[in-house]
Amino acid sequence: MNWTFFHKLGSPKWFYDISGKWLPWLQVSSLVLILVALAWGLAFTPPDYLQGNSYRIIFIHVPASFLAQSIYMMMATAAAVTLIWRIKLADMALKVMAPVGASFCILSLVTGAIWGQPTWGTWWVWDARLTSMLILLFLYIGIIALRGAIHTTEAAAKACAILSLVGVVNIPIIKFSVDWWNTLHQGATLKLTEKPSMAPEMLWPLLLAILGFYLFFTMVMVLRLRIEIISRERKTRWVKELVS
Amino acid sequence: MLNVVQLSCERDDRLLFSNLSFQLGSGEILQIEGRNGAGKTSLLRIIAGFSSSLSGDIFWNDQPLSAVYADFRLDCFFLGHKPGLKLDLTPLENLVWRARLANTIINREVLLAALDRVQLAGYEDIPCSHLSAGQLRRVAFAGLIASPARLWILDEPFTAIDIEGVSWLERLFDEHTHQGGMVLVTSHQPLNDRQGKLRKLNVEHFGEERSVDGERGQDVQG
Amino acid sequence: MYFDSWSGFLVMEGHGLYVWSAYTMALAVIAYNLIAPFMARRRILAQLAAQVRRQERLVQRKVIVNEVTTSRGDNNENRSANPENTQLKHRPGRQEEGSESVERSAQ
Amino acid sequence: MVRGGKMSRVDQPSMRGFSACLALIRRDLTLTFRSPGQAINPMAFFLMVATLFPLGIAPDREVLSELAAGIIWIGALLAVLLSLDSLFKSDQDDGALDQLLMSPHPLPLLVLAKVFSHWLTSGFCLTLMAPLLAIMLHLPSEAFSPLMMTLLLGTPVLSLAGAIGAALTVKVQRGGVLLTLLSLPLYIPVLIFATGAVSAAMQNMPYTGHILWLSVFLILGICLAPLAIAGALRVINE
Repeated sequence: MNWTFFHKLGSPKWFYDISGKWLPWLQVSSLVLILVALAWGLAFTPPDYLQGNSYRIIFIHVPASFLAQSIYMMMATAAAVTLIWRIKLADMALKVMAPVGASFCILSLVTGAIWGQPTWGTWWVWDARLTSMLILLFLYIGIIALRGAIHTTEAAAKACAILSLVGVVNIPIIKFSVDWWNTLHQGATLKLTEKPSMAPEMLWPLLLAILGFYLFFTMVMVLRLRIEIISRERKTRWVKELVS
Repeated sequence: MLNVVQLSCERDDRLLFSNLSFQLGSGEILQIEGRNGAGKTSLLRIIAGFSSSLSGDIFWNDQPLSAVYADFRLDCFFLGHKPGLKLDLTPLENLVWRARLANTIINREVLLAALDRVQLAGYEDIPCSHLSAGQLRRVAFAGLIASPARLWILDEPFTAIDIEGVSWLERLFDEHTHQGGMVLVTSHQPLNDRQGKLRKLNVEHFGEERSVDGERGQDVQG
Repeated sequence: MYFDSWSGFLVMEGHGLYVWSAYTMALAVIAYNLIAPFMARRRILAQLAAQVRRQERLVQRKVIVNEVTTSRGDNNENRSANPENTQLKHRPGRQEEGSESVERSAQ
Repeated sequence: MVRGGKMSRVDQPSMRGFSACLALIRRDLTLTFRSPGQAINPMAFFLMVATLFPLGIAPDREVLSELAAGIIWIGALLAVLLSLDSLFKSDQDDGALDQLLMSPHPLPLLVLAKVFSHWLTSGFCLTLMAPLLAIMLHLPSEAFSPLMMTLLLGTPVLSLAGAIGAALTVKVQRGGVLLTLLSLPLYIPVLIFATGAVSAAMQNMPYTGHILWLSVFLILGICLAPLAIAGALRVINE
């Protein structure tokens, strides 16, 4: 099995050139998809028989929650790659993904709270998923804070990698214990994000929105990764030519 | 026998030194020179096995260090900038826990004899917080004498040591190399070479020769 | 279009406030994720440009210093053993900063 | 002939890892007894937390007995966090951490010894103090035994999980807040199951399930945490 592809993938310069070609496509497709999906969800789908129009928030809340969780999983894989194969690009990805993941985590929390108001009349509901999302936000902030606190790049890279691996081991435990805690204390309230049997005309815009958000995330990550590459490889000749 | 081949280390994207090689046979002293920040301490810490982010390889008794790190550490004594002693404990207690950690069986007499050699005979049961910096260093040297390790890795051992302390330490090096030991030391003072076993290595010679060009930045180790 | 009028679309039978606030929040997050990279890019490019300029200034200052020392060096040959070039050993490759490069580029 | 890295049978000294751990534990315990301030702080903090809540909420019996388990557990959790900051930092400052990393014995084992001695001086003392606070907070009598059991099983997990954060922030100047931030997510499952056990006992329902889950966390912590701590120490001290 030749590993050249894998190692080539690891070199920042190669990634910089390839991503240069992908970027315009990503930008156009993600923004178009998001606009179409949200317009469709907002204006053209009929309201939900139970929750009325407030359910339209689902087209942001669900993609944001999915994204927040899957970004953390991606960070854990990048962390494993950094620790095992010591590929610098993986650490750059880890460093770059954290703020994006945190922003989507906040978006999911806020939209969940806003959605809770018309449905239950209170802004914050200690629902199992919202609480797990809140703890996930703590994990994100922990990684961003640790990255800021350690100044030598190598030590910071490996420390954040270890922290995100410890975090990813902890996520199922947290989810399990929060769900268990939730059922213990509350009766069977309507689970906020449990999708009521989705009528097809609601399901399609949701899937489109999820795809749009994921493409948007890839685009943002490629943008940030290219900048991180320039900053980290500033001593190499190809960056010096690029900059001057 | 320590053998370092083509060692290079990058710290914060700054190339400290590259393809640095040397051998250290038994009975030899190697003094590492270089201006501050040239990477002397980093070199010592890499050889002692603290750092793993390096390219190039280190052999101990012609086996790769990563395979025999336990045997290497049994046979190596590392003294960093700080003496590594707990200030609330007495010198004797400090020497006991350090010996236990280094897996050496040491009884009281051996430790007392070592403390006596460093002129700290009466101080064995006074908390280290009452000792001066020089005396603390001498307690660390007592640990050095009492340890069976053949390879000594000492980082700036002469700081806070007075003149006759320096000559005492040089006599200690000679005695150690005479018994087949090896000494790897960094210091700014030139060591006088009484038995012709002293070699010097200047880290700056292996410093940043050329700006890191494109290909170099591509290799996986980074 | 499900809603019959624009105002109906805005009010959304009373839930408009929540839906629109959620969507503005989404817009804010998307805007943050778009703008932050460009700000970072500008900051880093400015940093790199400054570094390159500092490099050139360093080189120019060395060139000026060399002319002064070589002109002064001709008329007082005997006082040439200043501390820098006592250890005039051969240095592999050029040394970026530090005083050695002064005497090195003077050779 | 490159052997698997072990010296020949004859001259290989017997590796006394266990006595190295004992030496480390003895060293840390004598250090704590020599300067007891280090161990008294968490206990004083624990007592203070238990006195603040009645002042802040209400002194009467029903309210307090309802909240007692939560107050005691959150107090213990914060007290352990308070004492974790100096776990590796004191060794880092006087160079003893280098000796720990230079030891031929496996680092996870030595780190486990250090965390055990930290638990003895912090978590264990809090557990001994807990009945006093339970009385002050009118905890019903049948909830005493689950409280003690959960504290006995839970505080080591707090020390283990917190030590990961302590190892990661050993070189950070004012790392106390960051340490708390890193460790809290790891504390949440322990808090949930511990307070769940006590409240189950107060409604005289069986709480063995909670105790079993806490012991699962303890075993998981003992197996995985030292690896993460050792990895973090090696990485930070490069």
